[in-house]
Amino acid sequence: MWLSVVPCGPVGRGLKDSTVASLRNLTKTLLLGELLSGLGLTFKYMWKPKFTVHYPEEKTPQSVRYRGLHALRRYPNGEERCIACKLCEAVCPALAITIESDVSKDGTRRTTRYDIDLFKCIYCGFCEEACPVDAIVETRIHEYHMENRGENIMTKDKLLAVGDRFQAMITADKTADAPYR
Amino acid sequence: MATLLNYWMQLPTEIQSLILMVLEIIGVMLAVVVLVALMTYAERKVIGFIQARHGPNQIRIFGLPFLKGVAQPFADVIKLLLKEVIVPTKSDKVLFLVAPLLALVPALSTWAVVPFSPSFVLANIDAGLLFVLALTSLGVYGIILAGWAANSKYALLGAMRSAAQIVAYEIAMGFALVGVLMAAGSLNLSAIVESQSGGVSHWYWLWLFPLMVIYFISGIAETNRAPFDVAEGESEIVAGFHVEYSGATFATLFALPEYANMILVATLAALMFLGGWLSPLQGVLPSSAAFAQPSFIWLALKVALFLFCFLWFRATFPRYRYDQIMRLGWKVFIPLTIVWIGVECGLAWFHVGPWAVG
Amino acid sequence: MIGLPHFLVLAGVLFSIAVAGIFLNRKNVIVLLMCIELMLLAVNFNFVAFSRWLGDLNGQVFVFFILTVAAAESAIGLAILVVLFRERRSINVDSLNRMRG
Amino acid sequence: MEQIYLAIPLAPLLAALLAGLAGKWIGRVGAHCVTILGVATALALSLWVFYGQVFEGAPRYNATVYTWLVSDGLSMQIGFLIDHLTALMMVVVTFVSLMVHIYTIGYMHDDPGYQRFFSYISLFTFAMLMLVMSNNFLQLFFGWEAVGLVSYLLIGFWFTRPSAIFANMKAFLVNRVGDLGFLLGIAGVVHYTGSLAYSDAFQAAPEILKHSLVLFNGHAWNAMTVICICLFIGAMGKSAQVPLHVWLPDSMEGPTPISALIHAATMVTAGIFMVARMSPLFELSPTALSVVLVIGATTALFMGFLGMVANDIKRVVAYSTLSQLGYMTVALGVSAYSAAIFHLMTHAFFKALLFLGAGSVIVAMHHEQDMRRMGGLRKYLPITYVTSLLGALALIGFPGFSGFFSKDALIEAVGESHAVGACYAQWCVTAGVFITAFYTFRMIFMTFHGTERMDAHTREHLHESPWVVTLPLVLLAIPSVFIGWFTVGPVLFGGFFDGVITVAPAHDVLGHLGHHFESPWRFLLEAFEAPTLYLAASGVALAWLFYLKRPEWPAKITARLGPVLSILEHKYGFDWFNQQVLAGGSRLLGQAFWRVGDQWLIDGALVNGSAKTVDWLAHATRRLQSGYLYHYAFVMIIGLASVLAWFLWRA
Amino acid sequence: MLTTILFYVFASVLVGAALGVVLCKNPVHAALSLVLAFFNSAALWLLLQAEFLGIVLVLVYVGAVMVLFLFVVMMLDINIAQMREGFTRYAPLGVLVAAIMVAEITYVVWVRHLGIDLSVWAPAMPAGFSNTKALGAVLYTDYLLPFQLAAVVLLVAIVGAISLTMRKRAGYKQQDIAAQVAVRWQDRVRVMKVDSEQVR
Repeated sequence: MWLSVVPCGPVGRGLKDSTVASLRNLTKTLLLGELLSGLGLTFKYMWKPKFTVHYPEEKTPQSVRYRGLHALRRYPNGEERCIACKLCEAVCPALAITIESDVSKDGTRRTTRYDIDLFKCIYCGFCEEACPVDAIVETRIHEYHMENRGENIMTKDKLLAVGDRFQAMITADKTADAPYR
Repeated sequence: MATLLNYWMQLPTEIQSLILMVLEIIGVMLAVVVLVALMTYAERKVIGFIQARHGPNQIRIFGLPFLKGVAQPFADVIKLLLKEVIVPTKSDKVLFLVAPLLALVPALSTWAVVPFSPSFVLANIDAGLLFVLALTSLGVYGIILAGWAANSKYALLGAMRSAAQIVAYEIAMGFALVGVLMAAGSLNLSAIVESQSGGVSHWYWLWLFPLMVIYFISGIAETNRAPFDVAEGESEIVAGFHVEYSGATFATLFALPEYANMILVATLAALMFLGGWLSPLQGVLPSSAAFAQPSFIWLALKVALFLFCFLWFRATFPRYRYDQIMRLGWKVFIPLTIVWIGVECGLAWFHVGPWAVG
Repeated sequence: MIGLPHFLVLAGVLFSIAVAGIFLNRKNVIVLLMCIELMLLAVNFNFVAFSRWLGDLNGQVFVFFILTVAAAESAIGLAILVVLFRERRSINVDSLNRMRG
Repeated sequence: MEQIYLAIPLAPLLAALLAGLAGKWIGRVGAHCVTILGVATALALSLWVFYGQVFEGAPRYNATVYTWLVSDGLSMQIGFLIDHLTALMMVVVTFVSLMVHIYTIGYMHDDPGYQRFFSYISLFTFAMLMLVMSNNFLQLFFGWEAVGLVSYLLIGFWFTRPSAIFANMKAFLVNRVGDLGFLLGIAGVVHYTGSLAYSDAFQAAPEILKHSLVLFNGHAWNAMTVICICLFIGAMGKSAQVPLHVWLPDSMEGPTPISALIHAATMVTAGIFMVARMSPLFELSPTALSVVLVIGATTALFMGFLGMVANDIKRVVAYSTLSQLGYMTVALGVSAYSAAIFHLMTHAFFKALLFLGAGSVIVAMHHEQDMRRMGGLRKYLPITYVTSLLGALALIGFPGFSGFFSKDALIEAVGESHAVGACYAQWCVTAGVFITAFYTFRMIFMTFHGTERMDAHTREHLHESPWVVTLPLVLLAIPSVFIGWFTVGPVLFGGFFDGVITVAPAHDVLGHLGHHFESPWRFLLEAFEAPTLYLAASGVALAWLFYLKRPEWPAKITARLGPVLSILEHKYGFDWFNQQVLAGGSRLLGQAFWRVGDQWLIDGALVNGSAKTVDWLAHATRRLQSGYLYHYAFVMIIGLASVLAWFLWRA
Repeated sequence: MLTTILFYVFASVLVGAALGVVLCKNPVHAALSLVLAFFNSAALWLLLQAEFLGIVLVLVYVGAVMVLFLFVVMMLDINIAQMREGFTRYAPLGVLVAAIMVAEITYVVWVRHLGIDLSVWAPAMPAGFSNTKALGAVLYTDYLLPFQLAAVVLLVAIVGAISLTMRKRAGYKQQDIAAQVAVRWQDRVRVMKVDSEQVR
């Protein structure tokens, strides 16, 4: 409450000290000093440059290590990198990854199912770290959305599609990051 | 066009004046409503600026590339009007629907006595100030009924808070206006403005500065604006008296009256303490100069100043606790106004200052 | 043409409605208080009407005082009512017979 | 002189106050010393005053000492009127009082209320002196009432005895009856003369005569007669005349000294004194005088009869007192005021002597008062016997004794009178002589002669009373025997009361007698020619015969005369009448008033009735007071509508 | 003409509102009806050129007293059904009394005339007549003492109402704002110099 008759300071202090302090306090209160300084501050900030980033138009820079939407990579020959070792499934702290595997037509071990539940995923990046073949990665993509129930499950096809689509970006990012790993 | 004019001329003069009056009223009301819309925009904008943001800046009028965001309030209005009005099951349905209107009507009808310029006022009645006071005191019904009719604890508590706050600050407000009344010697708002003519130093803000401050702060409290917006109090009572309202009822209950009242308070403050439509350059420039003439523009500028203060305060100060609000109203403002009226009496007695009394 | 009798009869009707209201709402103190207010309003009506017709402002002065006193009365009445409700958890007039002789 | 006159009543008053209020402080000796001193002072001063009045011819003194208040022109004062009558009365009163005081030392020796008693008798002396010395009716009335009060206190001195309480109540109540008449008389005097002073009243007496009062069924009475009879009713109360005599025998419940003082020598004489003092009024009303005469004669004879059958020694003396008072009243009735006063004086001495003698006997007999248990006390109480015998002789009018002169003169005066009822009175008083002689000597013989009928224990302790008892007996015996010789001439026939007592010439029986009076000797010798002496002698003889010679005869006679004796033993039924008819009637009336007036009307109707009415109203109102707010509102509204309707209806 | 119409409009609403006060089951509705009645009365008083009183009626009654009523009505948990007991039982009596009063008043007004010419509209006020000013002139001269007494009455009512309803609740904490404002950091904070610990 800004307007109050200010009593003297606590007992035990010197008279002069407390009196002067009280008077100063009183004037400050009566002249609404603190309120006015507060107003002044806000008024000042009104003319300060805005910090706002016009997001859709402007975007803040991203790190190459940004962990966004998941993707499954392929070798340059088009072969899936994932060997269904299930290390990522094991390491996932949110239990977001579900893998089923089988022997493929060519006799190699391949996944028949690779699902990531985006609602569970906490984007920690452990899967990426765990993967011996750099199959599962997290891209810098973060502007995605779902419109229907079930769309939150990233199936193997969807993941591979993401990997295919942003192959260039992923390769560049990993290359850029490689020296620091 | 000519036939229309001809037809108009054939009407009896009473009907003519009646139609004109209705048109004037509709005009003023429309202006107020539009102003309210703009006010919401301004609020968001100013607060945004103070918070180093931009505020609404996307919706354009008909997609025109300039004035981005100006159409935002209109978009909001359209959105609100189109939304479903939900009436709670156990509520008093009639009152629930009538309450927003009860809040709106006094907020708009008060404008009848507000003079916008020396020549334009809807009803230049003698007891204008009393009329204003009477009608502002009616605004509480909308809130209190809204709170009660919703049959919700939060709404009722919010309504009670709001009503008590309004009733409390009305007294301080009335006392502040008594000071003005004493200074001007009239209850007529035009006369009050006229009595301030003669330059900035003749306006009452100088001599009645404490009263102006109190009036304005009371006005903020009256309109349940921050920092006196405990009636809404999201953190405790969700949203106060309008928690159950939605859509059009929300718009009419909450947005319209509140902002209309804000504008009204600002207008009255401008009329009573800042000389209304009088020019601040009246004594400085020769009286024939264009800038020294009384004009609606001056009034608009002054109102804008006060309105800006509303927003500014909202952006600056944190919310009061309820008991502190009551304490401020009853124990600080009312005694202060009485003291200042006493001071004014003393000054008037010794003929110091521009007083009509004494 | 509206004359004095119109106002007087209106006031009389108002008064009578209030009287009937006291009979009808005998249990509800709040409504009783409201009926009393209504009665006072009717009386004030007469004062104002007569004041107007006789060109004598004293009638209006009386109304002024009646308003004052009635406001005070309802304030006190409601205060009592609140206290009463706190005590009894009811405003039923039937439970207010402690003054019974 | 005024200081002396003032000192005479104030000395006993002071003594009484000292003894009464500071009794514990000054002790027994102090109490009797101070009171005796006070009374002795009064006696000495009285004697001096008497001397001055009688022998030096001092002028009659009549002055106001103090004005109490003046109300509407009526001045109420205290003043003294000193003349021969007053002086004589003062001497008699103070002398007898002094004797009684001295006697009391011995008589009340072991009584716990010693100081109180002295205080009372001293106070009584004061009251009596105020009565006799007053010069106005107010002071007279004060003295009158004070005497009554003290007698009340003294009769009830032994207030633990129910009989004493009964007796003092009786005395008080009977005196109230008389006092009412007295007060009415005074009121009448004040009404007609406008003054309380004797002098004014006596001067205005002829004026009173002109007025008449309509009383009792339209019969017009002369105002003077009414006043006089009213005053005489007062005298009847105080002087115990029939029918207001009943208190006196009962008052013997008091200690014997006060019987002597009050009921023999002084208080009962107040009535006689008062009538004598009022002689200017009474002389104007022959009717009143006749009433006095008849009443006095009746008292004189019929109270004597009662003395014949009484067995209580004090009662015998008391009845003789009544009888003698009757004699005095008869004298008043025949306007022989001097004779009345003369007899009053002699009677005061010998009756006090007899009472004190009786008291001495009672003390000796250990407060045994029944003569049937006495007898032969002569040899145990020689002084008492001799003095009592002298008193008895004086009482029966033995020639040469004081009583002889006064009574004989009185009887002769009655004989001379021509007043209405004088014949009856003469018969009564003449017969009374025989009766008096009989019962007096019956008492003497039964007490001092004959067989000793007391029990052995009492007999062993029989001895003569101490000197303080015997001294007053001796001192009283002297005037009892001799005073008649010296005073009969001057007092009765020597114009002693000229200017004091007014006697109308027509009534002046004493003046008539005075013509024949030459000397006391002559008077004495003449007595032997009159029948009275022989009647007295025969009475003595009869007493001797019945109670010494043939003690068995009275019983036989008693058996024969059953009904007569019954009447006498019941004292003519006065007590019965008073108790049953008057008191009973009063009680009935009172009961009626109590039941109807008090209980029904006042308590029931007015007090409780009003309360009940309020209660009823409150109950009725309570129903209105339901406590329900709306009921009140309803009532208000309906009332409003009704009032409005009423206004409309009326206007 | 306009006056007549206005009169009848306002009067009928007024009577309806009054009936609403009396007949409404819910006290809140009754109170609102009363507000309406007051409002219409104020309008009718304006019609009678008693502007000041009309506005004061709204200001005082509608703005304050009735809010108070509503407050109380809303805050108290009123058993409406219980309150309505005996309504029909007393209805005939109430109607009877009301009818009698109406009859009496009408009789007085229409038949007895009160010595006023009833057929005409009230005398016109002089031009420039300010009801407020005139009332003020009377109020502050002739009725100064009653006016002040009325003020005292109001004050007493305020004090009375507060003292009636005020109650001390156990455990109710209040802050002393003056003390809070008066607090300085020096009073609360002690700056201490603490030597740094030496490692042995």
